[in-house]
Amino acid sequence: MKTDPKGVLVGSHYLSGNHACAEGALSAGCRFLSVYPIMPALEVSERFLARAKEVGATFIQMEDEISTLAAVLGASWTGKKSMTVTSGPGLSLMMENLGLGVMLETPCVIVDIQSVGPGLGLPNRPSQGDMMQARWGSHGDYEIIALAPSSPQEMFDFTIKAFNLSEHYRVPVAVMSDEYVAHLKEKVVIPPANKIEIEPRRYYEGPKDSYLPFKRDEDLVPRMVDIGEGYKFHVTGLTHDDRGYPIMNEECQEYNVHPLVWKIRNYVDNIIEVQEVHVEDAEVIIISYGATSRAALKAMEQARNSGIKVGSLKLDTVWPFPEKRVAELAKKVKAFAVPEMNFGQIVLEVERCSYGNANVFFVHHGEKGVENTDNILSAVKQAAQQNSVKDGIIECE
Amino acid sequence: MKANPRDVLTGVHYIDGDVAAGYGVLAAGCKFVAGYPITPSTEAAETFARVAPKGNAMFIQMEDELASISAVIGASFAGVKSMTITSGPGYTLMMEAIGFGAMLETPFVLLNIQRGGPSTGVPTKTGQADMMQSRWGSHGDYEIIAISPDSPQELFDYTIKAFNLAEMYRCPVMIMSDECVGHMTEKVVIPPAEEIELEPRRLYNGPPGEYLPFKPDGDFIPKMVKAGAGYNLYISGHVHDERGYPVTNEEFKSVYLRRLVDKIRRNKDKIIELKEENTDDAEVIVVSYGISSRVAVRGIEKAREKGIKIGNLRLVTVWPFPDEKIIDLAKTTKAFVVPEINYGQIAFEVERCCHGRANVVLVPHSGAGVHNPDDIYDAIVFAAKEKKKIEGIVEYKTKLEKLVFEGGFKLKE
Amino acid sequence: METLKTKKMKEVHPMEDVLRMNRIPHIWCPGCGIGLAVTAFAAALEKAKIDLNKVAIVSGIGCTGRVAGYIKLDSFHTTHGRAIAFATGIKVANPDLKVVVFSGDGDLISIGGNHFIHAARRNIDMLVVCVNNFIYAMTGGQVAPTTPLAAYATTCPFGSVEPPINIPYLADSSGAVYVARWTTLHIRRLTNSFIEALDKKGFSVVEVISPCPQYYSRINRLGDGLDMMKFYHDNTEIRHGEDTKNLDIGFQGKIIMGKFIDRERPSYTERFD
Amino acid sequence: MSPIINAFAQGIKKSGVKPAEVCVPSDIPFEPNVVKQLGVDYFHTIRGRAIVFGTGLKLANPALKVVPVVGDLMTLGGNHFVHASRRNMELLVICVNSFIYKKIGGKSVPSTSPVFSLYSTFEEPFNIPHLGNSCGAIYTARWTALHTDELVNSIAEALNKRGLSVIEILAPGPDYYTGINNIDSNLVKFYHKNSEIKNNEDPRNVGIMPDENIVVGKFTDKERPTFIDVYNAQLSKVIGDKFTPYGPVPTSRTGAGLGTGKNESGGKDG
Repeated sequence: MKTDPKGVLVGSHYLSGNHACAEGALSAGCRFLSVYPIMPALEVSERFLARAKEVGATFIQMEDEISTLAAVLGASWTGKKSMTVTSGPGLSLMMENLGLGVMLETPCVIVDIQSVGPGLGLPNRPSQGDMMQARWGSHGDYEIIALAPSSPQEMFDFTIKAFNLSEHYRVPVAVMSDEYVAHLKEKVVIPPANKIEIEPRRYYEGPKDSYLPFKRDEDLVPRMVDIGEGYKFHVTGLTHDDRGYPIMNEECQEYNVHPLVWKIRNYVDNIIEVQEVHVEDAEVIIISYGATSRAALKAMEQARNSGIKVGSLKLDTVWPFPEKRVAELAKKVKAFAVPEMNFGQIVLEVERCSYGNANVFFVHHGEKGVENTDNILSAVKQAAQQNSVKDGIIECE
Repeated sequence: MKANPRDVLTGVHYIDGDVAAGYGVLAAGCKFVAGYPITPSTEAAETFARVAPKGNAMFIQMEDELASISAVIGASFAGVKSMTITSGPGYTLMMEAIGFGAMLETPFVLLNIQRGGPSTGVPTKTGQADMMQSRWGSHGDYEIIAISPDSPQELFDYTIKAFNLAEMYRCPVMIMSDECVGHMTEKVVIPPAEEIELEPRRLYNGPPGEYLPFKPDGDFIPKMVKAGAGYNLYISGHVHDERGYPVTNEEFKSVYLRRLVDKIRRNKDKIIELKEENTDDAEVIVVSYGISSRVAVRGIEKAREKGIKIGNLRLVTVWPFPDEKIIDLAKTTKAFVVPEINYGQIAFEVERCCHGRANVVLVPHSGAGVHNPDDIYDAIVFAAKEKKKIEGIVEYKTKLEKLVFEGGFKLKE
Repeated sequence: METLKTKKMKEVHPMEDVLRMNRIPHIWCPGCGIGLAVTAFAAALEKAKIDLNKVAIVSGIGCTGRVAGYIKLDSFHTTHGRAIAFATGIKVANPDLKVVVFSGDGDLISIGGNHFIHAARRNIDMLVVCVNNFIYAMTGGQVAPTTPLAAYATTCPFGSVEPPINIPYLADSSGAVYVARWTTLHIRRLTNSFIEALDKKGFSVVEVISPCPQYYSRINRLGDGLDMMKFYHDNTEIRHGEDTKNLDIGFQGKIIMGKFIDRERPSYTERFD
Repeated sequence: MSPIINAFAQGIKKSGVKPAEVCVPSDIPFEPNVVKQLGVDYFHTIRGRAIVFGTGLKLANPALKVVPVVGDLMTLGGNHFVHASRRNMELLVICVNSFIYKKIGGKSVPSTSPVFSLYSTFEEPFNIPHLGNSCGAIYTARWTALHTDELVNSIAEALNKRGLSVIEILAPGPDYYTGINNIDSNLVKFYHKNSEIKNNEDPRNVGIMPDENIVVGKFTDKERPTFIDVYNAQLSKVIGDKFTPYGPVPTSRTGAGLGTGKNESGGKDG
């Protein structure tokens, strides 16, 4: 399905990541934004609000982040594509309703502009400290999808992609950006509406009496209807059966929750997208995502110029984690270097998936500027010289 | 420091885990508990509310979990040991403040009686699916300590230990119990007060002018003072320097933040407590925690009867994760069997530390119940027989899964 | 004389159109008042001239939180305290819908208190039904922000030490346009209040005082559901238009009921346009 | 120094309270040197939780004077305000209100380009004294940041009240986290000019309306037992002599104790 041209600001623009994100949302057909103001995600809502009237979108500023996501879930059930934007502290508050979104299998998009945490941290500095939180932050077992854009153009593209994935798999999708990309201004090309493919909502089309809100299709995703169409359905955050009625026993828990995990885990190949450069002959591969990939690619070039065979694996999709690809590459290379703007999160996943076949070097990135390549370069050099595989992650100072 | 006899209900009791935890809180010298009702943890709060006046302690039921945990952090800075009690959804609401507590290096304890999730899930039945959340649930980078007791007696003992760890390392300590242990009634022996060792707060005694609230001692941990004692404290949830003043300089950011993770990572050996049995020459090792470790015993015994060399590693401390221990064991054993009441959380950690040397078999469970010990036994047998190395976690298909998803099953209400 | 012929009749529940009969029996204890509140609400839905396809009902967690599951509308059982926030999303995203929030005192006023006061301030067009049974019943009888002073509950084993909140006063001071209070004994008046409030544009609050024989009454030795009904009969007084600051409820004290507020304010969606 | 901080410092001095006993949990960043000058203990908490952080401080050590200074009282922390007022927790809540009103006294406010006006334009703000009063606060007042003397008096007076006091300070600024440090001087002058003092006015009439002047003044000043008072009274009634009262015994027990009709009804009448 092609998108509604009303929200598409066709052309070539010079936009910040945040503004590109708002444009991406509008282009994807998002018509409901609920926010609570927080640095450094403000500009997304400003842009969205400025364009809301002409596009016919709705905007609300709620009293806190708990209610913003609750409102987004409510709005999504009315048939509107819905989104919220926040940063670390807000994401922490959203975790409860993220769980509800997973349980009600409600399509929605959460954009997290990561800044330094924990606590109040540093609201105006970039970080990648919420990556594990996006996957594990709510109680109970579930799977979600998380994308990590590395440029304003990707902020635009990935926001659209996030909406598509969330409609297809009926799961909240997180766009894990960071303060650097959010405030970075670059050229963003917005294609015409007929070039933007969007995933329509998976509506139920059968007799009203036989609608079961959690009856799963072949691919384990149930179908939706809108509020107000006369289906009179019931949904609950409690463990439920196909009718959406709560049943409190372990059989139902298995029946309800296991497919929530399967509907993502069984389709990882369709979901995951990575960008690979020079991996064929690489001795060392830099695995990166988000803003860090910008430095990673530069470091790769520099290393290649000095004769080290370095490749790059950029994770567009961070969750679900590309386990298979990393495991395959681990057998071919000496080492992975993982630069992150945190004290080691995704690097743990890389360690897990390399099965002792390659060394894993962790690079604490970003202190000397996000686009600075010194740390990565020295890690890569160290990695290329290391011939035996060591236990555990090797942290580069 | 010994416990105050006034706070210790010495004797032999026949009580459930929640009540034992409530008694443990009092015995640990905790003077402030803020909570909010949530099944299945409420009994612990109720117990403490009943005994609090005895220890001249305060229990307050706040308006929500966000309030409870913030009040607990506040109380800790006022100089008393404090804790909160909750379960899944409440725990999730506390996430922002847990990161804040870690940032401020606040000693406090959090008891999470886990239940079936996600979202509202199954409030009255058990689960172990908040384990990764306890480590990663708040934004930003931090480290916490998590303990997983498996009996009412341990809920009493480890509640006291949790307070000791919190005071020693100045960080949030989570007691990650579950509904089964919380509602299990067993004999609990409470020793006399003089046998209960408590860690006093690390107080600064020098002159106010020289006090730096975040200047670490040799072991990475700074000393505290009580609020209102004339130290003119400046405590900020922002990234801060030794004085507590906000830092905006990128260079210093990691210097001050790194200590938050390093103080736990570098003291790992002192923190971690494991219970090991026959792991030296085992071909298969069961790695478990909390209620699952008790269920596993049956499967382990059965396997042993069948002549399988089976080891048992029980994680009393789940976080920080005993990386080195698993790395060592992976070198000598064929496989790990990890039973947990979720679809794989700690199993990922075990897989990570195996470095491809041993297979990892996950015995999952949906929650709302515990494993069938036969599943664990079957998984052990499978792991013992399997000769090749398998990449990735082998998810064992449990009897429950087969029942629900294979052939004409109808849900009963 | 003609003999009476037995006619074969199909048993039909009179409220089958608005209740999910396949979920009955409900979970509430004998003597609980929530069922009565639901009956009154179901009657109001049938009597009010509204398109039932266009009504959504949202509940939070707790005994009253289960109401959404029994009413045959588009119904949502959400997280604890977030019913109003969820409903705000529905209403703002699709203003054509009528949204009802049906939940308990702990859910709406304690953990959800912030959403309550803010939705009232914004005057989001919705009907909030707050069933007040003075206690957290689902979790086994803990003190609620409505528990009268000195009444017992499990987390205040020595009697409640917190003055209770006056829900109509809070709603009034936050900007609600319609505020009423009834007990579950006053079904006819309650039903009429529901009909009126469903018709009202803006944030409307109907507080329903309900007995909880299993916890509140048992812990405080107040007898069973019927005893509480007798108590309501003897100790209530209707005072329409009473100043909301006079509506505190003491332990086994007099309950003043009626419609207290009925005013006009522009609603959020009107302001937004 | 910001006029609010200045008034706070003078208020503490005037009240006779030792600054060292004052704890200020706040979601507004204070400059370190400001805290030094004030001589108080300062806690920069997460957004909206200053009041509950303060509740913890107060209950753990009832001897402290706890003054939560909140910037976003009416958003994230609204519920905590409601319930702290209900409990009559002994706190002085200073609410720095940086809401930008569109119109005051029938006149449009001078144009500003603050970040948050964007959102505020179509929402109606809270009447904070009324909300506080309705939930049981024992002292409510509102001043603009330029009502210096009145503000100092209010702070001094409220610091010696036993119970929840709230002082709303109108301090329009670019956003509500830095509002206290960064007041828009044109705007605050406009607010000050278009305000009138009406002490003891019924709080329900002091909502800030587009066509009326801003009403400032002290609106509520009553007595009601605090949370700890009621706790001690109730528990000694039930437990008897074995009960050790919690916290230091207050020197002047005004209205503490149970059994009067007023207490049972929450004693909320202004």
